[in-house]
Amino acid sequence: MQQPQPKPPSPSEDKRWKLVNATMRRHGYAAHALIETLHSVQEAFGFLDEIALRFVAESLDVPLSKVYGVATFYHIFMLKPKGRHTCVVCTGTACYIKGADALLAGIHTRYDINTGDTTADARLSVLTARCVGACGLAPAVVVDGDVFGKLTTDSLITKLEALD
Amino acid sequence: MHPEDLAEKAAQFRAEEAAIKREVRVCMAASCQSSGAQPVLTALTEICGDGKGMCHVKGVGCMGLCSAGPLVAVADKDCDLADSVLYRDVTPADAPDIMQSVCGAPVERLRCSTEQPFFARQQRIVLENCGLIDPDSFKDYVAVGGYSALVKALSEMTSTEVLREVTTSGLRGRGGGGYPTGLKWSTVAKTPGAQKYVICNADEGDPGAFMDRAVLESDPHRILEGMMIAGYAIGANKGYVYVRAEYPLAVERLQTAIRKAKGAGFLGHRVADTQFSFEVEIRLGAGAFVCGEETALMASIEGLRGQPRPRPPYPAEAGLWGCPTLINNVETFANIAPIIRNGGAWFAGIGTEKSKGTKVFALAGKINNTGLIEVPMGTSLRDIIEQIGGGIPDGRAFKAVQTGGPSGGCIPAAHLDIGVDYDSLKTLGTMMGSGGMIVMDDSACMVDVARYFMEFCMTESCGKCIPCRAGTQQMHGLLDTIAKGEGTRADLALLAHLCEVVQATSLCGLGQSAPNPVLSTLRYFREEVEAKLVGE
Amino acid sequence: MNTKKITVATAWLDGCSGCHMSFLDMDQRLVELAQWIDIVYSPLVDTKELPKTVDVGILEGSISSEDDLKKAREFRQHCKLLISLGDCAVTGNVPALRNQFKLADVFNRAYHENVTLQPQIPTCDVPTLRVPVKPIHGEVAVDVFIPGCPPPADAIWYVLSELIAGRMPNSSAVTRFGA
Amino acid sequence: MAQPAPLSTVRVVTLTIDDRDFSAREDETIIEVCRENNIPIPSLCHLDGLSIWGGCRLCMVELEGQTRLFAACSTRVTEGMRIQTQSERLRSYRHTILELLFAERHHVCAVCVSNGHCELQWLAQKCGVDHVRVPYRQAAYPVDSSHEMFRIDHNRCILCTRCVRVCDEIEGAHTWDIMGRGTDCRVISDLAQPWGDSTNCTSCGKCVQVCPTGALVKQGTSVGEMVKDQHFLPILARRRHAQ
Repeated sequence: MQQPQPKPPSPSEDKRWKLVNATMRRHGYAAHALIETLHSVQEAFGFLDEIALRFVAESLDVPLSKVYGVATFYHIFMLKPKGRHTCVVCTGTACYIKGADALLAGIHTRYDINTGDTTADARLSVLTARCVGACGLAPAVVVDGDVFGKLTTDSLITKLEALD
Repeated sequence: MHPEDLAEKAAQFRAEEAAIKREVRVCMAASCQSSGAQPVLTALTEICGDGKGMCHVKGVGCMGLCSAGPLVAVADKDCDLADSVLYRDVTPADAPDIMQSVCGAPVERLRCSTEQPFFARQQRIVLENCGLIDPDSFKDYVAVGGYSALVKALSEMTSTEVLREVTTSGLRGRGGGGYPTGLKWSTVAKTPGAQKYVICNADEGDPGAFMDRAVLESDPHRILEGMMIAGYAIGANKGYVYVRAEYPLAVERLQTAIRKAKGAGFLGHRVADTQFSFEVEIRLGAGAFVCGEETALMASIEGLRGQPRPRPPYPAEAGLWGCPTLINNVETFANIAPIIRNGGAWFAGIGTEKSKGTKVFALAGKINNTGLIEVPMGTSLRDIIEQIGGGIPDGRAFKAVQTGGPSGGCIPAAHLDIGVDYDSLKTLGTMMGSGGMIVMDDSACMVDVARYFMEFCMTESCGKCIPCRAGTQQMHGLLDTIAKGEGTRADLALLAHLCEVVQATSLCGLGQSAPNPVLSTLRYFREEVEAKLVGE
Repeated sequence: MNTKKITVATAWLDGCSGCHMSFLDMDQRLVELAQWIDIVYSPLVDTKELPKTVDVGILEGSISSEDDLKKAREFRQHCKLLISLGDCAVTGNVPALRNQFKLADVFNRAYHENVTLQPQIPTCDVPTLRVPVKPIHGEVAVDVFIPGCPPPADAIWYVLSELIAGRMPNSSAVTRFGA
Repeated sequence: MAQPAPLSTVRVVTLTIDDRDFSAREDETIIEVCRENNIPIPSLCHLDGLSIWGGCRLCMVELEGQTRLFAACSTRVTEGMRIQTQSERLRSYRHTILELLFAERHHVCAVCVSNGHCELQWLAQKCGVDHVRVPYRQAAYPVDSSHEMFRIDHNRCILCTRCVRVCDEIEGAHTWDIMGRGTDCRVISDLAQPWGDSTNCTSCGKCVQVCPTGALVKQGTSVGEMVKDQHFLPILARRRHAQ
């Protein structure tokens, strides 16, 4: 009879690890809880760093390469920290037809960053999403979790400038 | 529990609110929320106060006409949307006038006619509770007859009888493929296995589609009810709802629904005091379109990379963790409760010969009334676009409507009179898909649209099989060359050949259908494509 | 039997001339070949101009510079049938390895880092390099491909004999990429 | 994925392949039956002893009465099945798939240590691929020589995942996996770190031997010198499953 793998200690005193541990415990530290666990790491810390990936791999007894393979397969998982604000431009069909490209171009002109990038002052990250489901409001953008619709390049930039 | 007990319960819930005569319903679905529904709800609630016990303000699910949000409906209790006074583009400043109108004359300047074709031409089965009930309220759901189908199935029907009703209904999978639901259920039911699973596919990934989100946000209990009936029919006691992480509101409401259904004894151990037990867990997607494919979705639930595997074996035989598994999409499950309640024959009386019932569509793009509609199968595209959709804005001409998302194609004006069902769309070279309809006006460049969809498929390809991984990339490159006006006739021929190879040899539906937008563009807009070639 | 000999033109673009060496490796068969073909333009002979019409054109090397492109187009225009000879012509091969780098870096490595005496980038009388390096058929239509690095003399012999006999050769029967 | 367990009562079925009659056990896949009978079916991901992957799509065959094609590696034989393995259509598709592979990364055969011993190169010749019609992608990939015995050249990788499967299923180390998605996919060890730094690689070299191309090779080999030896695989696989 094999002994179950002893669970590793949390990487640091940070209280947020408790949330991660709770998720893993809820799933009985089963390997299939990998995606759920990565979700909870990202929710707690904002992104997945090497420490977190190693901790999750060891806790769930999943090979490192498998954890990395899963983390890079799903676009929601970020391996780099995001800026203080995030702006997700929807590139779904309706938004595309109504000019999502122009919004991205506008952001590029103003901040000199492309999709997936963060400004040098770590103030703003720009991402794209495959349809946020607000097609009725196309083109739509999600700024720090709030959806804004029927935007023009100017109204979007004004909104982004107003962030602290 | 017997149906009478539940009916009594429903009556009791209604009695608790018997004094309330009038309701102010604020649409709190994602689209209206993004237009500022929350402050409207707050303002209305503040003014209403206790409403002297006769009137209350509540947040409800999607009313459909997203382009006019935030929407507020004022109605007698238990009246549906068509009989209410509907207000559009409401702001918190309008709150006093609206509250005034509850017992008086309507506020004309905010009025949105419910007699317009957008509302009048719809037939709501899946969306029957959307915009009427509070999605977070278990009582609301039961008061309108919720869970009566489940109780009826558990107490009065054998699993075979449930299977028979679903088969009789003629319901076909609403996720896009159109596979007969009754047949799918029967196959899983027949497959031996101590452990079986029910999965609800809520990984609505088609860009331009938001039907499933609206149902989850507006009427989450209905999905649970449908899944449980399925579980009873096939002999499963565990279900998963696989939801996109991009739909936080849907996830939240589903979680609330699960918690409340459990609390009321309608989910979990011994559902509604019967021998049947059923657990539901939510699994979050993580931004991978390919996970809408059944086998990829199951891999994702198992915590793996969402890569499809060859079929057979089909999920019905060896699905989640190798167990027989039933996968249906949100809208399919949403149709189950009405079918059990009213009988399969009733459902089979709606729609066309081979496509029964209604279909929910998400109208978007260059069309006046963007939003969510539900119409009987067989309704003509012209009706949907010109009547219900209100036509094309800015006086421009209609050019094409794209259905079926990245797996579908564009339909030109010449075919607008066709009745929409699974088979008619297939003959036009596109497909039903999950129900997204993107309307394009004469300013759209069809090569550009084809390139857009190919770019989508290319970035969403999981990378497992070569034709999809490398083929979509090459097709995208060729479309790009053609769109830039640098393509040759040889490039076009190569593109057509790649379409054929990728379609025939790809491992899963994503790759197999990736060429569809190109093929339909070549079929209906070939001249436009050829005009872009070098030396033409 | 045709009394008129088949005219053949050859050129090497961005290649190492190995394919032409392989051509010469046909040894005594060249004498036999001379009964059927006339080489009217080639680095192997002394003609300076490509005749107006040629039956068969053979190109070695990839298209890496403007001169290569010009020559390839010229061949396509003048030759009834065009053959890509060798991996550089067929796939880009070694010359195309530079596609992985920026042109400036390639120059730097070649004319600065690896040079000890008076490093300088030549600018006079050298053709402009193109990005990316392409196989011949990336720019002009090609009729017959003979892969190999270099293709064996037997393969060249086979292809030419088939063409002389009026048949379309299947080079995969005798050679492959990297052969 | 584990090998399908042998059925308790395995029946024998009769079928035709390219209009010739054969009999086979019903738990066999089409490719197994073809290989036993020396009917050539191209495949770059299938390997006897490893789990079914179904990624290269080169083994697609036609089944009578079916419009769609089936992958021979993942389709079991059934009674009365009529299989065509060499139609004009299949030949054309295989040809194109191979071209897509050659265009995807840098398979410069002339300077490859596996030149002359490469399954991709061999198949290209067999299928008559003497040039590639689609444009080369021109994306640069890294070469990792950090391992003391072996080297991985991602430019020559076709993502068949034989290395991933042999490492997981036979060696049990699961050092390898795939990261990313689509054409950005790449074989990785651990957290996409240098192979030489991997903490769980046992340096057994099985991945090198099963690699069909020159992507995984021994250090110190020169052009054409890397010859792969896969005879160990069916033996190890049998013993693993007997355990």
